[in-house]
Amino acid sequence: MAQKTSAQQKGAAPAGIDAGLARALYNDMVLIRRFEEKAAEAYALGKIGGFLHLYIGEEAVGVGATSTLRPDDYAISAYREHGHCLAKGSDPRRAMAELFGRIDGLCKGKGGSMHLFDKSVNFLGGHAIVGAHLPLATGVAFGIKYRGTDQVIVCYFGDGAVPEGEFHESLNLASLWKLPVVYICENNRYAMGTSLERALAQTEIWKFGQAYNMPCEAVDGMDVLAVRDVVARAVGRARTDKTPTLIEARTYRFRGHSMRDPAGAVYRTKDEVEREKLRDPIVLFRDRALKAGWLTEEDARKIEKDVHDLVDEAVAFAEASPEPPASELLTDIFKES
Amino acid sequence: MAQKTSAQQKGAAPAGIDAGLARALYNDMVLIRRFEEKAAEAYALGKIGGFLHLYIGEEAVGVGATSTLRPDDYAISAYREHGHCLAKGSDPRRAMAELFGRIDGLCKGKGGSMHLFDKSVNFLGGHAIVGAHLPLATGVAFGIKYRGTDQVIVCYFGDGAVPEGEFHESLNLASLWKLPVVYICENNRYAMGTSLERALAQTEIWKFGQAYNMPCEAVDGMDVLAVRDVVARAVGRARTDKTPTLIEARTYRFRGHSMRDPAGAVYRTKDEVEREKLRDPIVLFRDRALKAGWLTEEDARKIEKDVHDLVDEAVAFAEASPEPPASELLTDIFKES
Amino acid sequence: MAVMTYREALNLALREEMKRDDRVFVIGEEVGLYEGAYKVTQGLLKEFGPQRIVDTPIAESGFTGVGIGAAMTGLRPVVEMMTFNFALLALDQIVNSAAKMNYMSGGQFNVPIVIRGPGGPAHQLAAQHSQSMEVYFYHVPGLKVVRPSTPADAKGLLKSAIRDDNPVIFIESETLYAVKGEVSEDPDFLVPLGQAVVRREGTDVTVIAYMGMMYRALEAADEVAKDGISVEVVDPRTLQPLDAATILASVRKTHRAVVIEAGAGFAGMGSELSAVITEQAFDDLDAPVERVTGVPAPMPYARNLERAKTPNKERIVDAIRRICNVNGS
Amino acid sequence: MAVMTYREALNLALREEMKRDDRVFVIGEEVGLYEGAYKVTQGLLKEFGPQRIVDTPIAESGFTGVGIGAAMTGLRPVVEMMTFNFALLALDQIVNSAAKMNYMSGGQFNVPIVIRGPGGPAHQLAAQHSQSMEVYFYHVPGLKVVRPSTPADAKGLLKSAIRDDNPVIFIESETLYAVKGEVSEDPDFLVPLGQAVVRREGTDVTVIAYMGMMYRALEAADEVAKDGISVEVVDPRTLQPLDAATILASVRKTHRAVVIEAGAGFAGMGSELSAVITEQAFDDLDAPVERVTGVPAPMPYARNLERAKTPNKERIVDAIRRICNVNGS
Ligand SMILES: Cc1ncc(C[n+]2csc(CCOP(=O)(O)OP(=O)(O)O)c2C)c(N)n1
Ligand SMILES: Cc1ncc(C[n+]2csc(CCOP(=O)(O)OP(=O)(O)O)c2C)c(N)n1
Ligand SMILES: [Mg+2]
Ligand SMILES: [Mg+2]
Repeated sequence: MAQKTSAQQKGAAPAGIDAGLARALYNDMVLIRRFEEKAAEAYALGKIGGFLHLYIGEEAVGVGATSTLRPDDYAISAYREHGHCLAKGSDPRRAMAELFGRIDGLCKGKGGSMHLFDKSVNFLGGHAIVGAHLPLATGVAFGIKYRGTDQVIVCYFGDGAVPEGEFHESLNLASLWKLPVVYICENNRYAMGTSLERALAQTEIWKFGQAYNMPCEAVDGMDVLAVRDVVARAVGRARTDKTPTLIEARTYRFRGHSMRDPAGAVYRTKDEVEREKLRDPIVLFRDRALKAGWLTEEDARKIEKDVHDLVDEAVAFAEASPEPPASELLTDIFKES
Repeated sequence: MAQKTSAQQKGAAPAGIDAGLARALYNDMVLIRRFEEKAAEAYALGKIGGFLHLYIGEEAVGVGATSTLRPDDYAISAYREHGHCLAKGSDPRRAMAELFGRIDGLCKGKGGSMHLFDKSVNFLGGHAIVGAHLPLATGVAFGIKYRGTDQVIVCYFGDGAVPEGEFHESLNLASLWKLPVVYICENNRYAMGTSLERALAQTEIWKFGQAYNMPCEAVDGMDVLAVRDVVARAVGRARTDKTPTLIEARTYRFRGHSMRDPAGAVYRTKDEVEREKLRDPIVLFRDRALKAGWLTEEDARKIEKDVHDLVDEAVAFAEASPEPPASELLTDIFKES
Repeated sequence: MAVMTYREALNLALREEMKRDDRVFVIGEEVGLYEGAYKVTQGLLKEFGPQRIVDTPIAESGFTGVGIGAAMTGLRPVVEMMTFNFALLALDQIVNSAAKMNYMSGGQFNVPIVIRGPGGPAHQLAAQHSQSMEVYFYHVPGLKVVRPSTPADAKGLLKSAIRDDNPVIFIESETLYAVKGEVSEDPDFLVPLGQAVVRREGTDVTVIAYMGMMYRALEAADEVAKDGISVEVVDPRTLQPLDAATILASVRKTHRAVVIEAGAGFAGMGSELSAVITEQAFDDLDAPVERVTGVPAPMPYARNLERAKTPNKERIVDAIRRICNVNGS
Repeated sequence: MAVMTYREALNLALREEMKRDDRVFVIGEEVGLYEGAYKVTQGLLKEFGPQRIVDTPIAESGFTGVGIGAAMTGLRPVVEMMTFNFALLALDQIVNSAAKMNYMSGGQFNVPIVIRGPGGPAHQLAAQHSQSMEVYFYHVPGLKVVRPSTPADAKGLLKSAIRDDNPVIFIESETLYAVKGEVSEDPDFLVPLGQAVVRREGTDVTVIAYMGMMYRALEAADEVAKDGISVEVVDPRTLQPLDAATILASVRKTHRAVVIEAGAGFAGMGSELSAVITEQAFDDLDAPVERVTGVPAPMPYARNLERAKTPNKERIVDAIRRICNVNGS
């Protein structure tokens, strides 16, 4: 199970890095990658419907960030959220079953790829209106402060959400009220086919934090340890003195916007994609971990094999799970008290 | 008539100031002040209904800004727009008739105080949803550029609009697309009962321009010449190279938020109000103009007297104008082609 | 029992529920220091402090989303819309986050939030500030919608709304805040959501109306009583879920129905009521359901036009007489 | 005449109108370089350049407001909503700026804008991407609302919408873009707003339906023809203004009406049609109007649930049989 080795649960000191942490980080990144490769296959076979947005290439962000969280911390994301959900500790079998629209899915098959929710690991979705979950994250942070606990919430969103008004409203409120939220912009340089330069008059996204008197910085989103460092500091500030932070993680999506835009080739060059793939966050970390001696080649292979098995099991689980019964159409519209 | 002496139509060089310009600036500020004093009286008598938001204390902003515009330039505002509308050259009689809800009003009595529109002077309203007219202004600027003319649009809004998402969306679009719009935030330190400090994490409003790579500066909004200077530069940039600007004009409203908040005393001290009234923009300019010899005491008195007469005439005109006929309820819902 | 205004009844409901449950908090523009643009939250900041009475900047989407996020994780926010017109700016949050969250999460995250404030035509507030806003909400699966017409209902329904585990849209009216009535001071007094009430019993025709229109309907009933027409007035109170049973029972008795709606009337509450009544009580009807609605125009500012825009007693009287085949006196 | 897809028909309408009138421009997310998320704007950037085919960042309220401002001052924007779900973020602009501007300015500033894009249920796009959005618009005085079911209508109505001097909400469907049909290539071919059309003539019952539901209704008509039931299918095409005359003429002939609606059905188009028909043709009706609507739930993701959510041929057949008192075969 993913939870077993999850980096999140290791809680290793941000500064230090040991074999356990390295294994966990590597495991989680490989799990996300493999999970999505298999999801893509299932999509091609028509077993998954709707939109499917892959996180492939961006794994270091979600994994590095989550590795600084406690299980009782929250995370929330947009529709490209498989990675964030798995990193937070969701059972890949139930996540895959959700993609398949089956009753054993995280949301009983009612949410789908864009709406993964998992209360058991404090993963708050899966939101498909660009920018709309930033106020939600802000509200969760408000709730934490209201209740007086020391949790934090991490909120992932794309560069495409920055031009939306809710980005601005959220950052202002969080900073004005001093709320324990870490906004992580996964800047993969494109919102569908729109490059950053065509969307923002000012493209250094982290700098928007300055407009709200909020700590802010950019980080190499292909380097899981760098992400971990930056997020750990932000989480620390949020936890101890309720200071919000804006982080711009510079990353890249190796695939198209969704499975319906497989190439993603109209708006970016093949060269660019190939060049970026040379900085695959999983390969980079594997090499570094081997070199540093945090992992042996054998460790890495073992993790890869275990993850493959786990994901195969997840697919089998999803296939075996029944469709939701017809009665589910009318349940959960309201919570009955 | 206001138009006769309107500063807008003088088109004097921003740098220089002569008697004609001084007279126009003084006339326009006094006209707005007097117009609203009489409107307040009429409101108290029940002749004006709904909400009535007075601009008293802020006249230097609208008058200074408009004095840099050409008649074919546009202006747009929120619901505290009497001053902007009059400065742009509207007939005070028709403006007053609109407040009275009469057929000879600018909008045939259908708009009211919050929705003054005057196509004949390119005044585009009068909008009562906070922040919502910023995208409209941006669109007007888009249209100017599209048509290839060298007009500009000035967009007035309050400090209360800054936390709204549309502020952010508009500034980003205007800067990204290089549109000839001058955003003028009339920072009177309160949005109804909410002071700036309780609304914004970062209270130097002009600095938001930096987040959008947009020229930006603050100006003393009680000094009509200072406003004129700053806006003239911005209008120049907009006209010649389509560069938008964000200006924060620091001003103060001497009255309550609306006639229904007459005192405005819950959220600010009497002392503060009295202190600010010492910087009455009309008094400041009158003194300065007399001292500089741009106006004689006699000139000033003459202007005051003429304006009083004009406003009395406007009230009489409004009172004499009939209510709109019942048929107006169903006209103008659609424009018939 | 005490006589109090509609405004005081709301205020009391908030106070009681905040005392009862410390997860309840109020958030919105001017709710604290200013004590509410319409003074519904008077005294609450003093009593409960700024942590629970939260003044916000003007950012409807932002602070509504904040309420929803807080509700997802265990709190019970009451979000004040200064007026409901501004809820359009937060509509995406209300529809796509609040209303759908429990469903799309497969029942994991319910959203116990109340969004309240005045709505509907008021006094010469013109086009952008006078909209009948319920029409944006009652068709949305996952939302409950309340329109309380009396002080007692204002209190009892607001308390039920706050205790409900789901998003409730609670639309008051500027024009009713000063209306007085008997209100229970019992903190356990509740009016359940989803129950209509017969405001006046009658035998010849059922008039269905809420808020200001309900009062106009009562006046019209008095008026036509002089002609010997006996009017039953039913107030739905909750528009979603709609208590069709009470409405249908009345119509089956009177065989005639007039539905009143302040809004523009196209695909509104009147349309739905007309459709439901016709479907369910077709054979009981002696005449087609009459709709009396606002004129389909934006709200004009001028006083005389404003008056003509919204149904008044006379138009309701006419409809009653028409459906009862009685010519005007 | 040529056979083309619905998508191509829209594309052709845009091209013709842009050639005809250089005040017309297209603005929205991905309309240019990407040629439209659903390729409706294919080739337009190349033909008309970036000044007239304007890619925007994700800022629906912002760019819709830009369109409205441009329209107020003489241009004729076509704003694309990538899908109409996102129009909720721009709803305040549409309702409070576009729809009311001409009225509250006393006729000085009309807003000739078209806001178009796909809406309604598609293929497993789940709760936030599958809403029947027309329900937010047709009740708003000052808006026109179009739902074109065929390629010919898509072209003819879009051209009329662009030439109209008022805001027009034009909602297409992902599920129809690939549908083919005969379309006039005459650049003067228009379908006027506000005219319904009889898609199939019949004598026993009138079924009123648009978009995908119209096709389901035609299938149902074929099916029940086997039982000897003759169905007339009327497609309103424009929901606001509604062509009640054509609908009523049909119902007065058939004496029975079934109204179909993909949306949740509470106070929707079905309710309005039911109410109008009942009011205007009460004495002609042999049975109460039947409504067939979507299930009142958010849209579930799972394929089987999604299918059960929206009316299908079978449910329409059942309703037709029920209203005609014919038991199932
Ligand atoms: C409000 C809204 N507008 C438009 C869309 C359609 N849309 C879905 S994803 C997307 C691009 C978002 O890009 P970005 O935020 O950078 O995230 P990424 O896909 O790169 O992870 C768009 C335009 C949407 N879902 N919501
Ligand atoms: C979207 C929206 N929210 C709330 C309101 C209610 N309201 C009207 S004016 C106002 C304060 C605005 O303050 P500011 O922008 O500073 O302008 P000022 O009144 O100071 O000129 C508020 C909250 C509104 N009209 N629109
Ligand atoms: Mg991106
Ligand atoms: Mg202010």
